[in-house]
Amino acid sequence: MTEISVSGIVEIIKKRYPSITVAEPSLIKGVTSFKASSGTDYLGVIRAFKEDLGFEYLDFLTAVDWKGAVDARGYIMDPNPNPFLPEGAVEQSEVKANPNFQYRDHFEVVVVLSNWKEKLKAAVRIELTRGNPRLPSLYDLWKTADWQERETFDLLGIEFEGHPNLKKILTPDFIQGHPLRKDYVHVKDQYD
Amino acid sequence: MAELATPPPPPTPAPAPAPKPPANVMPPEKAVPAGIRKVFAKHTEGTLLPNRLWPTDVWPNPWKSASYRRGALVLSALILAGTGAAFFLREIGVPLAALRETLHRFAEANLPQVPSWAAEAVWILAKALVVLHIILFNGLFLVWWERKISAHMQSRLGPIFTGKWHGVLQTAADGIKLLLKEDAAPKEKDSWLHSLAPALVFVPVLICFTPVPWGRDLEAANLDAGVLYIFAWAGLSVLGIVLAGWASANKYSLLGGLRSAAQFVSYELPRSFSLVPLIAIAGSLSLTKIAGYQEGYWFGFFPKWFLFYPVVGQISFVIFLIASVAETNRTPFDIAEAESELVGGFHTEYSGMKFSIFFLTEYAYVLLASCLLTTFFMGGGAAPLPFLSVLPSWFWFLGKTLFFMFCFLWFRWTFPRFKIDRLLDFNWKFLLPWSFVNIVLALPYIYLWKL
Amino acid sequence: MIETHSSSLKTDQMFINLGPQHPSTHGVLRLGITLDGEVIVKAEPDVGYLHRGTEKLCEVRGYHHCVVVTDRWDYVSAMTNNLVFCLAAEKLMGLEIPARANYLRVAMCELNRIASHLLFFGTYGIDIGAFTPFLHAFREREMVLDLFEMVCGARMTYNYIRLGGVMADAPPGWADKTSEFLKYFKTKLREYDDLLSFNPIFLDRTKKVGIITAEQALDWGLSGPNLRGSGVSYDVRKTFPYSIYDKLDFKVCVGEAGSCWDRYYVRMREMAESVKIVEQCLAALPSGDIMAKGVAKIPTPLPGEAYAHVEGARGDLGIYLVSDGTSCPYRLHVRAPSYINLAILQEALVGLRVADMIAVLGSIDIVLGEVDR
Amino acid sequence: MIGYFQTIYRGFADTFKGLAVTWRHLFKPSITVNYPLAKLKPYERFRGALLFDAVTCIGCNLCVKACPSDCIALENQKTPEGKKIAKVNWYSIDFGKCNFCRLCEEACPTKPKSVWHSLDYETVFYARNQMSRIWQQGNPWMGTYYDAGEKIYKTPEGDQIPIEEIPSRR
Repeated sequence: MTEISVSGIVEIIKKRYPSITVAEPSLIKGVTSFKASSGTDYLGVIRAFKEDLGFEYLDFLTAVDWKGAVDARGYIMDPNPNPFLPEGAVEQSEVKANPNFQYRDHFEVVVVLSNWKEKLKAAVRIELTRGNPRLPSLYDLWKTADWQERETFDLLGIEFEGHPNLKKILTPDFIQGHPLRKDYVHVKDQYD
Repeated sequence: MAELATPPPPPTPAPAPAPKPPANVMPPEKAVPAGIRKVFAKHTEGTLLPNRLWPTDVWPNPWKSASYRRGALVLSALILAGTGAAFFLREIGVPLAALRETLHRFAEANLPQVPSWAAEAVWILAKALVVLHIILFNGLFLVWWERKISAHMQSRLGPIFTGKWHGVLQTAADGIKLLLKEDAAPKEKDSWLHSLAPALVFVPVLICFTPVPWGRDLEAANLDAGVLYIFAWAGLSVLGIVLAGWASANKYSLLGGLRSAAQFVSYELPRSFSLVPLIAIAGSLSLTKIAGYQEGYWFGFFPKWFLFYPVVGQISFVIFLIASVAETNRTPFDIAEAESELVGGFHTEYSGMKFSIFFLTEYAYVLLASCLLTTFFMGGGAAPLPFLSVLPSWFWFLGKTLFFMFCFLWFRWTFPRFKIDRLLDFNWKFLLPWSFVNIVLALPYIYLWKL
Repeated sequence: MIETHSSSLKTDQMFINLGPQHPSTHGVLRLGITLDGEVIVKAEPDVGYLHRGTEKLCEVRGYHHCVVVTDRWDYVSAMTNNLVFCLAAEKLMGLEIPARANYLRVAMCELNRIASHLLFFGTYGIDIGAFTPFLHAFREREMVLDLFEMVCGARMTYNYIRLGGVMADAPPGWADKTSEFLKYFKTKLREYDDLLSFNPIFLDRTKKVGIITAEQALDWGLSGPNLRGSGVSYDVRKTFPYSIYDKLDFKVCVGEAGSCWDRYYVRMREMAESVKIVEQCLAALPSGDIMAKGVAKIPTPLPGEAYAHVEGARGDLGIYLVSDGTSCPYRLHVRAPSYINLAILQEALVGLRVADMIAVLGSIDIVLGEVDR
Repeated sequence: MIGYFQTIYRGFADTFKGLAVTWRHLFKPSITVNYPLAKLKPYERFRGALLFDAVTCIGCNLCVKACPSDCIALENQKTPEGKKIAKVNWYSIDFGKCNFCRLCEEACPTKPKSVWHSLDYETVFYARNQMSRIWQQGNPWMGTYYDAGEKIYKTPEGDQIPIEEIPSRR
């Protein structure tokens, strides 16, 4: 295999997938990140990474919800507050948004792969609209994607097509909605 | 949860500020409310140890710590007292025979209307009671001993509080607890068989102890077919185990019962075949004759035990030892009750007194196996060195049995567990063929060299 | 692979639950096992019983408060969790760590790896049926916990490694107490080999059981001793060195066949390597301050992302931290090695006997706090 | 053939090595301590139950901000016309949520610290609402809890030996 260096990868990917843009100030420090624009690009780039460029280890797959400050109603109120506090004193601390940070109403799936021989890491990112976040599954490339995608689906509600059994894994069955979304509001269930 | 009555807001500060306690000193009185029942009335003031003794501080020379020295002292005192008592008690066999004679003469002299065999019946009943009590007290002692041995092997203390010294009454306390425990068993159990099973397991062990020669002519009954008698009765308790498994109407205990039946039956074979050379050499099945045959010494000092027969003795000893450990269902062969998915094996649905009978049977089998090992391989009652025979034979028998019981405990706390299929492979493909080879190897001993 | 010759005899499959409460699941994990007689046909691990939503919890806490939450993931080796979060946050804020703090951090993490592998050694002995190794292992583990108690006051949730350095300097007697433990521990490692590692029954129970090939391990994303047991020599401390691991020399222990025994024995040899590392750290412990200058009380890093990962006791533990310029992390994703290693049970258990299932589950060495987060 | 006997020999040799290990430990003194009679003393930095000294506390709320799980609550004394003064009226810690992380002790500006970890590892609570302890002026360092039944403030029970009397206050 040709000697792979960071710049080497960028040309190969640029040549094969022109629609991939390389984020100049690499978002994750020390990890060159490639922004894919469509599902097929995303799958094609990752397959290229795996087969041609020797990135044979999937570090992790996760998603980020860029909507804005996290909604305080998403948290369970303290079931037994300190009895000495006057009534209603315990208020969940409100998290303010950073005014000059441009949030956007998107999810962003981040996949980090690593190539041990060349000691290189690469991240592939793709933005998904909030309406129906769909993405082809990486199950047939790496079986570890099975549980990592199930967790991302369970906590952030991102559909992965072609996943063998995409259902909740971490949160209990009676939880509706996806907790890690910024606009998640907790529905009072029988255990509160 | 009690309904939380929201307390009134704390009162406004008392007008007169409380006297200022000096900054760094705790207020003297510390209200210790009487409400808490003092669990250990005498030991409220726990002594504070200096900061943690590490093994590197304690172990380099343990004789520094007073408790270690006291323990060693007490242990050696016990052993010396035992040998001293044995030295004075001499051979119990002779006075017992005399006692039997006086009993007979007393019956003939002044109880003419009583039939002639009545005295002998009373004598046999007395022997039976003595043997029964040996087994029950052995249960008491062995449970406590196992817990202490396993504790010290794992560098911990074991039971301390119940008895005066080192939790001696721990087993008695457990026994009483098990007596008072409610016998909770499933509704769908076959109640009659459910209570029959423990009896069917325990009674054969009692009967097996008749031919055991506790010392020179101290056996309960000198049966000519002693070995056959023991293996015949021991085979019966398999029935009890399978019955227990089936009667508790629980899928897991049925599996456990069948598994231990398979293990029990398959280990019966090498156990008996490994004795064939010994019986052929000693020329008789009676345990007393086998023990008697091994009296005497080679070259004046080396005891003529079957264990020291150059090749045959060691092989049959090892096979018999492994098979006996398997017979008693103890680690490394305790797949019956300790396998993680069988939960409790055949005695899952037993509690209270029935469970303690299973528990007692296991320890009775350990005692039986140790007695057999001593009689067959270490010439029960024969002193290891000529001049040592000043001590009575039952003392040597007791010492060797304790050693073998220690080995059973030792194996339990060192080895992991076999898997069911590997356990049966080990038996059928290793122990059994080697016991056959052992018989062939023993031919020269039987016919050529009369050792 | 044991084929079950399904003759004309009509045998239906039995479904049993290795339920959340079970002596050998090391925590609240439910394994739905479908059995055909004695052989496992399908295994379905069900996790989530201990899910506390710590990733969402960290989104309303300041950076200093998140360190306290990290102790609760892999509660058996909490130092490594602290370290990985601090590395990620320091990469985000561009903090420079003084040398002494780095050496103390590495020493603590390696001691914690020894304590974690000791717990594995003890519980794996009980899974296979030997009780004594458990108590011997916990006697040594108590000594390591004493060392931690001396330094940071806690025995399980240390909260010792902070942003910018460490909480407190090692007390005066600490260094020689540690070297005393290390000298004693080397003799104990040889003793464990005699007691359990080469015991014929133990070998017979674990040698040819639960074989995971190298491709299978890479495919399922295994990491740590599980991956190295199958012959792949990937150790984060060597491939992507962090902190001062490039200045230390130690060997990466690799197994051959990927059986339960190889995974077990890789961990035992790793303990010996950790002892060597801690000795080097103690020898080269520089003087100087233990906390970087200028660490704000409420740090608000510039918007950006950072990914740091370390070689935890259970594998490649990583933190992906996103900050949007406020005082709380915007998104925190934990790459939990136990969670990823556990998934292989679906494939590794098929075709095994029921008795081997416990051996394979024990050899993967998972901690449910880290699986469910 | 030789290999067969070698495996047998190896098997027995390793078995005896294992037995030798347990035999050696049989004669080594035990490490454990039987708890209620002899108790281990924690090291000097041990993070036990929190103690509070109402006298030296200046009510600056630094510990309230430093606590990750917001379990500290306090109320300053007020002068008759309502201005807060640097004295504390009552101070309460909810041990149900405290995770003993020592951040409050590090945040406390007073010398010596007015909230600090004692060496007491035997804190005992008998009801959930007793878990939050309250300190008022003149209370002992262990504080009191509010017994909803008898509507009075009581000092915490428990059969602990007074480890907290060994001041680990810095």
